[in-house]
Amino acid sequence: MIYMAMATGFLLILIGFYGALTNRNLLRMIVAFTLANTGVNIVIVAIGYMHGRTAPILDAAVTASAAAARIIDPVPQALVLTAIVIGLGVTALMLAYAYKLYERKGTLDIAQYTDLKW
Amino acid sequence: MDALLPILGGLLLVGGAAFLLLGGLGLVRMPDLFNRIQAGTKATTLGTLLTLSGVACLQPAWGLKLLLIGLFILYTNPLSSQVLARAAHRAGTEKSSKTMVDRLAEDTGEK
Amino acid sequence: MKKLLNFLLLFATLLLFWVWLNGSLAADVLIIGVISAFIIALLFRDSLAVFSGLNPTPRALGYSVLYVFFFIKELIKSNISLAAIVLSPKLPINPGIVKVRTRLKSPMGRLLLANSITLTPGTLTVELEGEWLYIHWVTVESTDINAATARIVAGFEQYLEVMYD
Amino acid sequence: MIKRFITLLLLAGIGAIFASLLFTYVPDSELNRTADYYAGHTASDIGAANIVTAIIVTYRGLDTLGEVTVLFLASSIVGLVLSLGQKQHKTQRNRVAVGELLTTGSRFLAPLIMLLGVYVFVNGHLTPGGGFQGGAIIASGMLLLLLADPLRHFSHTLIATLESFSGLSYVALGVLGLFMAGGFLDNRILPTGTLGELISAGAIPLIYSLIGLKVGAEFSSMLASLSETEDLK
Amino acid sequence: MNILMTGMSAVLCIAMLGAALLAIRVKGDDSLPLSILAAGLVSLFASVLFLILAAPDVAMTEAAIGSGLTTFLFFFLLARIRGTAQTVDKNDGSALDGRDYD
Amino acid sequence: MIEFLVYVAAALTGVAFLLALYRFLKGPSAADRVVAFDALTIISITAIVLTALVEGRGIYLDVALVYALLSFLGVIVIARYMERGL
Repeated sequence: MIYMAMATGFLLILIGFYGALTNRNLLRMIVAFTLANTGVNIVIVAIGYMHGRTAPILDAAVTASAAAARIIDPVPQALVLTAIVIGLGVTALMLAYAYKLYERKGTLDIAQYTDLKW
Repeated sequence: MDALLPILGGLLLVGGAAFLLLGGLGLVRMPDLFNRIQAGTKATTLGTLLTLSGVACLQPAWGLKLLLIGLFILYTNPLSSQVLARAAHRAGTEKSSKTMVDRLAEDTGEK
Repeated sequence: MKKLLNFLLLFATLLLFWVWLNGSLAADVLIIGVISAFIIALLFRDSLAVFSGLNPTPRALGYSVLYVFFFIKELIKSNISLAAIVLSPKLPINPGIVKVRTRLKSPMGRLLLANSITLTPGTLTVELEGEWLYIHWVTVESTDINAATARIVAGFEQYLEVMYD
Repeated sequence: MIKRFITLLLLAGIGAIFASLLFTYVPDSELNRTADYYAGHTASDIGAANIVTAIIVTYRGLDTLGEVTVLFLASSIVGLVLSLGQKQHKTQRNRVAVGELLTTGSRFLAPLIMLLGVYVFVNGHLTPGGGFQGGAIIASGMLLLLLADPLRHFSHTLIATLESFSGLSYVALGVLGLFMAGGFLDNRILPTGTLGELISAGAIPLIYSLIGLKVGAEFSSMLASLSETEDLK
Repeated sequence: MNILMTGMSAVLCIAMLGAALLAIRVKGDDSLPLSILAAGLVSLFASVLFLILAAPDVAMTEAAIGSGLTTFLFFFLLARIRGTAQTVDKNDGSALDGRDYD
Repeated sequence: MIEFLVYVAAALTGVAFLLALYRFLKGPSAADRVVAFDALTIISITAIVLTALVEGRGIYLDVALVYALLSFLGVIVIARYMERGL
């Protein structure tokens, strides 16, 4: 299960890169970025998973004394939580810039953005 | 009684999953959008409700929260389907050739 | 006066929702629930609650219970008829959008009517406009307004009419 | 053509690295030292049942402060960039009218969604969820209001006030921890209480509620500024 | 019960890869909203996968933020770019057509 | 016995999931994909509840509640986008 999830995550990163590198539409590139972002998150969470253990939340099912033997690693989860929230901030910024570029140029095709070419 | 409840729960689970399957089948087989919405909404709503009640039979302590999820789905699922149907109709989505009457299109002056 | 009543209804609904979510009646849960429900009810004064517009008579309460049972019956019936349609190889459908009339005035009652119609045999509310409901029907039995109204709306309306005025 | 070739070559290289990572990976069977410390000490030191929350709010509290700052910057830059060069006069926006069903439904559902958000961030130390999720749910409730009435204008002053108030209180609570407990953002300025009760885990519910309000205000302002931007032709 | 979880995650992984490929490969008139929708679906499945990997906190974050708010932001931007100022012709086939934005 | 029934239920849900996914990938119109999206979300709620049942953790149910909310909002956003009301 871990290997499957991890392979999916890696493949998602590759698909995201491929999409970002081959598409010329700005919004499609941003979509591809979010895909790669999801892939990275899946890989990190899969690294934290341990076979036969359960979520790091103490309740009637997992008591505090038995915690160390029953829960999975909570650190990657905290990391990924942060990553997802920041991912939204980055996506929102990219979208705002895409809107401005479209307003200026009237197109989303990056082949038309030739200001820095000479 | 105590032995009967889990069996009932398991049967409800299977029944709910069967209705979900019917919903999926309807989604694939129905000819046009509105019929698909019908299949998608009704079957998945009842299927999920049955699944939730099955789980409630297996784990009675979760009953309250499961009931809340069920009520939420019961309220939101038809609502979103109606809004989608209205939008699709306004956008002029293709209707199946079997459609015999469309009063809404007549009244809004389309076609 | 009416505003105050609406506020209190909303507050009660929110508090009920809170206690239900938490699944406990401990003092700390209640205190935080009262505070947050009060603030949210204050912010959404013109909002609706399930009970707003509900007639406070015993008869309406009885009809609400009957309505729930009627609704569950119709839901199961609708799924069985849908299953029959989906599983038969010939797909016996005869779809169309018909127009029916409703007498209900209260917003909550109209919404519940539309939702109930969507979940009952072969019908889907497409548009609600004034007193007219436009309904997509998988197997159209009648295109006449009155006949279709009697067939689709009447069953729920007799309950909802008593519950909401 | 050559570009496509380079792309594929690059992807093949990255894919090879990923494959080697995947095939040499051996899952742990024991918790590592950090995780073991967190697992053993959270319940007694912090008093939070959700260990992820304990890490985010207390053990790694400073990181979360940074994260909230980044979000704040993102939302203000989005607002700034979108408002640059916008004509101030209100052009009439002929958007399709909202159906009655959606209006009624959203009037009913929006308060419940808000309360669900409050539930998620108040219970952050007991159940899955917390400030960020609760804030996102509150912003979704705002989105529902926006959908039901596209021309509604949220009071940006109210959102900004709420945002700065919760941000300031968050930092103030952190500084309070410096004086009354072990360090910046220490949650033990309040008694830790019994594990599993709603009012427990010291200041964690308070801090997470402030984070939730702040994040909700930030996301709402992002959505509102995107919604109020004029359409391009 | 372990087989159940493994099978469930296998189905989810396949679905995720399918939706991701759709998101970057879809061509045609109404391709942009579709690829956004497909990316939202990938996030949605990822969130169920997180739950199976015993990370409910991450699952909830991904559902509320990754799948919810990101998709909403994309659609808001798309609606701004599409331009509703032109007369809305109800009969123009599909409203999700891409004719006037790229 | 119970375990067997849970397996059967999960298998049926999986088939339903794949059918809805087929509709999503196939189309043909965008609205069809949205309907499939809605159905997939609802089926995911069942998957979450089954996961909670198998793992025996009641706290997972909160995630299902958030899902029920999101399926509704997502469909409404797309519907409003389609009818040019966003």
